[in-house]
Amino acid sequence: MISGRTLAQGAGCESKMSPEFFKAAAVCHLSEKDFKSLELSEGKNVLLKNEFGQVVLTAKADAGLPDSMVFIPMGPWANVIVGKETGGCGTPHFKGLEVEVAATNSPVLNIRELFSGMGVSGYV
Amino acid sequence: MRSITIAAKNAFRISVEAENISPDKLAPLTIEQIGSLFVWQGNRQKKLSDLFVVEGDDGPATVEEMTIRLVGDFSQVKRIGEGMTAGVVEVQGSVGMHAGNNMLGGLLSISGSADDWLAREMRGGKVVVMGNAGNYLGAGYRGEKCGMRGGEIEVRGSAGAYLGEHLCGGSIRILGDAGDFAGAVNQGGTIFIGGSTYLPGAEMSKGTITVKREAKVLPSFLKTEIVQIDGLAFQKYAGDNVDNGKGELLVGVGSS
Amino acid sequence: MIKDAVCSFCGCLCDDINVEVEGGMVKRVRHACRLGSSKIMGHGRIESPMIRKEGKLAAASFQEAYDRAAQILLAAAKPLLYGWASTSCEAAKKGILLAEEVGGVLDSTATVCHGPSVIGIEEKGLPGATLGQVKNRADTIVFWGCNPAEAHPRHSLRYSSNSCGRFTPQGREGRKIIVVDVRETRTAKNADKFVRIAPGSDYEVISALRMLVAGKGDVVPEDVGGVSKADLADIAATLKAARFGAVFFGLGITHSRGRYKNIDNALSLVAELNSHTKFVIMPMRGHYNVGGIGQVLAWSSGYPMSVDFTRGGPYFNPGETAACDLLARRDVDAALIIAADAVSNFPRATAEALADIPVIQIDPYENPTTQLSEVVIPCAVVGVEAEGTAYRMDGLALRLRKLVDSILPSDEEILVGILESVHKQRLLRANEEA
Amino acid sequence: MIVKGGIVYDPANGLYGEEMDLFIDQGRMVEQAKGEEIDARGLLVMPGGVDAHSHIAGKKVNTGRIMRPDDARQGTEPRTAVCRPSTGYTVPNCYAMGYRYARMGYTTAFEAATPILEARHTHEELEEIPIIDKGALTLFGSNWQVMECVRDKDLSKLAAYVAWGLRAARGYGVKIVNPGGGEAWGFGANVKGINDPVPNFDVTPAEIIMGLAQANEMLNLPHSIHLHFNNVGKPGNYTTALETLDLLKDIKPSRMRQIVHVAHMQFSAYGGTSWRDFESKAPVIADYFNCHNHATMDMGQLLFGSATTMTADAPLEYGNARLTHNKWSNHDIELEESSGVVPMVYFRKMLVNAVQWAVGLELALLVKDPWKVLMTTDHPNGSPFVNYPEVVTLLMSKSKRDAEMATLHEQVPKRTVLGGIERELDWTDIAIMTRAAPARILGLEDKGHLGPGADGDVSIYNLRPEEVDTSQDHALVKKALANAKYTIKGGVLVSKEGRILAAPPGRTFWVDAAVPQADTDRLMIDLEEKFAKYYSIQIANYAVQDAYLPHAKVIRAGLPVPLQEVA
Repeated sequence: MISGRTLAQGAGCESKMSPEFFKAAAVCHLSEKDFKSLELSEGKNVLLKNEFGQVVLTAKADAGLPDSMVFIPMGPWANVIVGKETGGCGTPHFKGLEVEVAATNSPVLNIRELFSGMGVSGYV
Repeated sequence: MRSITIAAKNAFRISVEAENISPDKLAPLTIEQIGSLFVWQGNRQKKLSDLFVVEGDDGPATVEEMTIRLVGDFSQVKRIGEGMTAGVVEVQGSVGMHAGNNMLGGLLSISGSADDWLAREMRGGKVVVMGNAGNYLGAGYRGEKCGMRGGEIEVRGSAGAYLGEHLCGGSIRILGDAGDFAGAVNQGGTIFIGGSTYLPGAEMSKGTITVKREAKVLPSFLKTEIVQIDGLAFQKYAGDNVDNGKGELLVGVGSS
Repeated sequence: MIKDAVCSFCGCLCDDINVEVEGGMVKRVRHACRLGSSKIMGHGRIESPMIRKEGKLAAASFQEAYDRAAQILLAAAKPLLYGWASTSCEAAKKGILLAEEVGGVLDSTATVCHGPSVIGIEEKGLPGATLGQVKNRADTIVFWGCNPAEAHPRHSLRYSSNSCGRFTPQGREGRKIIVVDVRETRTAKNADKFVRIAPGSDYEVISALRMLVAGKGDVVPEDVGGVSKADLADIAATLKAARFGAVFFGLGITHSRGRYKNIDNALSLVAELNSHTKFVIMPMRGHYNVGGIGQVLAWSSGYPMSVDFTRGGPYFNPGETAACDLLARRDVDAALIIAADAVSNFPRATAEALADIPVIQIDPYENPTTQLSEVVIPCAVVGVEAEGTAYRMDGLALRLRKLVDSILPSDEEILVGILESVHKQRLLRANEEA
Repeated sequence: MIVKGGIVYDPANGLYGEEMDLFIDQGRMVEQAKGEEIDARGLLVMPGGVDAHSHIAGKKVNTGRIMRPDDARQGTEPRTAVCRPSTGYTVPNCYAMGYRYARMGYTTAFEAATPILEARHTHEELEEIPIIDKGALTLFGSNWQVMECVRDKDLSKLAAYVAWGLRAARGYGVKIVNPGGGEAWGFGANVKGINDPVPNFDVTPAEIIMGLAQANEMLNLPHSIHLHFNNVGKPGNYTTALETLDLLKDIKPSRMRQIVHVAHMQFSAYGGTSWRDFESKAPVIADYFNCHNHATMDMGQLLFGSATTMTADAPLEYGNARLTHNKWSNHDIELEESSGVVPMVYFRKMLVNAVQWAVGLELALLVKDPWKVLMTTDHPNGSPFVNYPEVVTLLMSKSKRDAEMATLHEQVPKRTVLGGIERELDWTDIAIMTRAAPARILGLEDKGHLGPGADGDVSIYNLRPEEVDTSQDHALVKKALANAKYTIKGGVLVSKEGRILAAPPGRTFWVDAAVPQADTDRLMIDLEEKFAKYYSIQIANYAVQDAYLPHAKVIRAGLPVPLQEVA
């Protein structure tokens, strides 16, 4: 998995709560072959899973991607499956992560739902 | 001999910087004086006795005679044994970042694991870790040309990335694996890795790196001959040729 | 009509933006890209300061918010002051002062983008140039792990591939564009040559290129990072044949395996190319002033990011003092997040640490960080509603203009408000103790 | 404020060690005043030090910081009630610069090289340097507009551009670095001498230097051109120095000062054909200065240990980096300049370094008139400015020089004449070379002296000039100079025995030169075209806004108006 910037994600990155940002960032790009082999179609979702977490995203075919690679626009959805380890130099591994991909019927969480489990907890 | 024990009163959430905990600093002091040395926790300067219980033989003593035993959770306590020239620091458990940095002599032994930057810029003495070591073991500080210059490090477990970066001397022995870029910019030190590693010896100009199991080798290393060491076969490489380096990289052949 | 305004979106800092203002509102934006227009036109804003009461954010006055923020910072043994990439240098200066005053750690969003580039530069230095130098001279441009077509839409027209200058009158036609990436991006589609490398192989590919450029190709194996030796030799020859070459690099290389070592190696490649021709290299900075916070922090503290002021004297060590390190280790007990959305942009587990500590947010816009903040302070948008200085991706300082008025204070004013409250509360406490 | 009973060295006013009281009122020296008394009885008193050539602010200084965390950590001092934190040795943070100059008794320092395009950055940093007064010289030597005016022999347009550029940069004077070389470096080349044409521009370095020197005098600027020669740092470059100096000898100065100030002469006084037969040519250079009066120089002394080289001479830095295999930063500035930064360590046992060390001292000792030689280290190129006391003591003590010589590479006596120089400078010489002369050379009328009306900048050292034997007690002298007993800046006691007591902001000087509107109009046609076609920013966003100089002091110059200062 790699995460990175896209034009639409960039345009929405200062309005994170908007539906535009949701549309722009809660997606997962797959190679055309992978897209087919998972029997996906426009609007279908995929579940991405690794040791750090799991997230459901809208699947999108992307001719520019090689097989066995997924691309997710940088942002809160991608970050669910990024680990906290900084490898000694301060920056988490946002790219080059192993992830399992499967088609799913589960819905994509919107940004509020995504963080609903992460409310303010009991610090003093 | 003088032996003292410093026990952490609790596990620290905010890390503690305790460069005063070294034989050189403690040897000339009484137990009471030791308790009133400063340590830092975040922006709070505290007395050592606020966070730790100090017990043992009263001082003073020479640095060589000094043994400091650390018990309790020291995994968030940094800079233990910084700049020590002699004596012994024995950590019973794990230790925080920068333990033994700028160490010149003596023995630092850690029964658990060590966090990043252990023995940074070490010049002499010995460090032994029974568990694992973090990133930048025996490395230099950011932007410096030289890391460890002398002394000996042994890690029974594995080490993190950038092991011995900018190594200028001394020897490092890892029984387990090492992370990415072990021995980068090695300028004359010796590294032995019992397990595997990834892209060792990048930009090395001198020194030797031996990897017993597997290593992804850079395309700028020249494959030379197969050599036998203690009955095992190693593929020898010369490099790093990007900088016309004269380093030696040995990677085990077929051992598993 | 305001002419030649500076866009405060990305590190390009386009300064040819014309803005029509009517009745105190932006009516139309000309010359800006979609990213910049959207920002200058304005959109959903936080309207009032808020303080969390009984678990819910409730409206409060600015003074109440400053006082609560100061109280949180003063109570902390290790507060983190994070963000700074989308605000002015003037705000950064006050932020650094605040970090010194409260004994905190100040870090910028560079920590999750070009932080590794900074460490690489510490190893090798940065052979760079202003963007105009590239525009006027470059006949060969390499985009490595970056995708300006999406992240910096006007870069190519104003400064790189398609720009025209004194020695480059033909623009795109007179240039060779090479894109190195793991996927075929929009930028790659417009290149003369797209080099697809295997993920995480940047370092090896660069080492191979260094060998080939130096005429030591005999050592290089037939395949490096999924690229054939013949292909690499071809690229090396193109680089050497350039009259003026420029390498732009992005997160594709800083975020991948190898991190700062990738940059370190690329810097060496460029340095070595200068033995044959002229070559420069520069990072494609994302947020419009992520360069500026680095500059201000460097001249103020000696270090460009991740500066720990807890002991009074600055200390720097990304991997230890960077925001993600501290949060991952839960080694902070309060946070001020300004001009950044840490909760969205950090790995989930890192962001979760913010939920455990009191957070102060200063931002014009609501975002996930707002949801777990204790204090929320809305501000004017720099470059639209407030003046200030920003540094372009090539290190050039420009003055951002104020285009319309806002009833909200600027980041700088808010930080001054918090600083004053810190002084006030400290004095009060000293008096009580006396 | 009254400074009581000091032994005052104020050579500009003919005072060479006289016991007297000094009076300061409202920041200026006056005939009589009341107020706080500073006890200076029997102690060495001089005007505040003036550094006319130092790299203290701007992009390349900050680049030095960013690429050198290893340097930053060496000078860490925590913040205090008065001070912001300090870091760094060769590339200190802004605060440390102000505090460290003030501790040494210095109250003024000029940044030696700023491209117009990046002047905003320079002023951001200058403003952040506390206590001392500052200014920045503006780079013109590889500028397209300059070269085109020179090519077209349009001197009045050139003068209009210099005036416009100084105003845009809020700059103080005309700096020329490796003229033409910065442009050539745009395609990775360099110019090899003053008559080597600049590629694509049909001008030579000699023509650029002459044009700018003439424009400088047309504009009646307070400072002369400030020149970093071609071929700096190369064996055999003394001939370039002599050729260049000779070029300028017949220009008429518009004011009572030099026609050219030579930056860091040490780096341009080399003989030999390679590093192998490298040797000092300081005696030849000194001889030229002794026989001519149109040029002044600063030493650019090199000291052993750590340095960070930084200069607009970018090809030189590339050479340095390749030679020492060190990290290298380069920064080209579109249409204007190039620059580079390389960390460096100078070694006693390395023959080239040891000869360089001797060359600087030879120059200062062989030039007879101290008004022609400024004491500098070209901070941080030769050494950081905190080592000025080391340089001063070397100049004052033959025995110290001999002791140092004994530790150097054995070939040094064969390559230099330093061992045979008996001269030991006295306090008058030092007061001239560190105060009076830099102020006069820069054209700062209120600096470098203690006469009525001068700035209330006074340094008082814990030394009794009538008792101390500077020749023998050099260790004592060095210690006293490192931390002035008192430093007074603008009438405020800012430092006492190394402790900073107050850190008021300093001022920034810049020169606003008037030119005929018709020339500016002709110029603007060229500039508008350049911005439309070549610059990467708009002309409207180019000039430094006043917001960046909240403590500006403007000095008026130019054609129609007489020289006058306004606050």
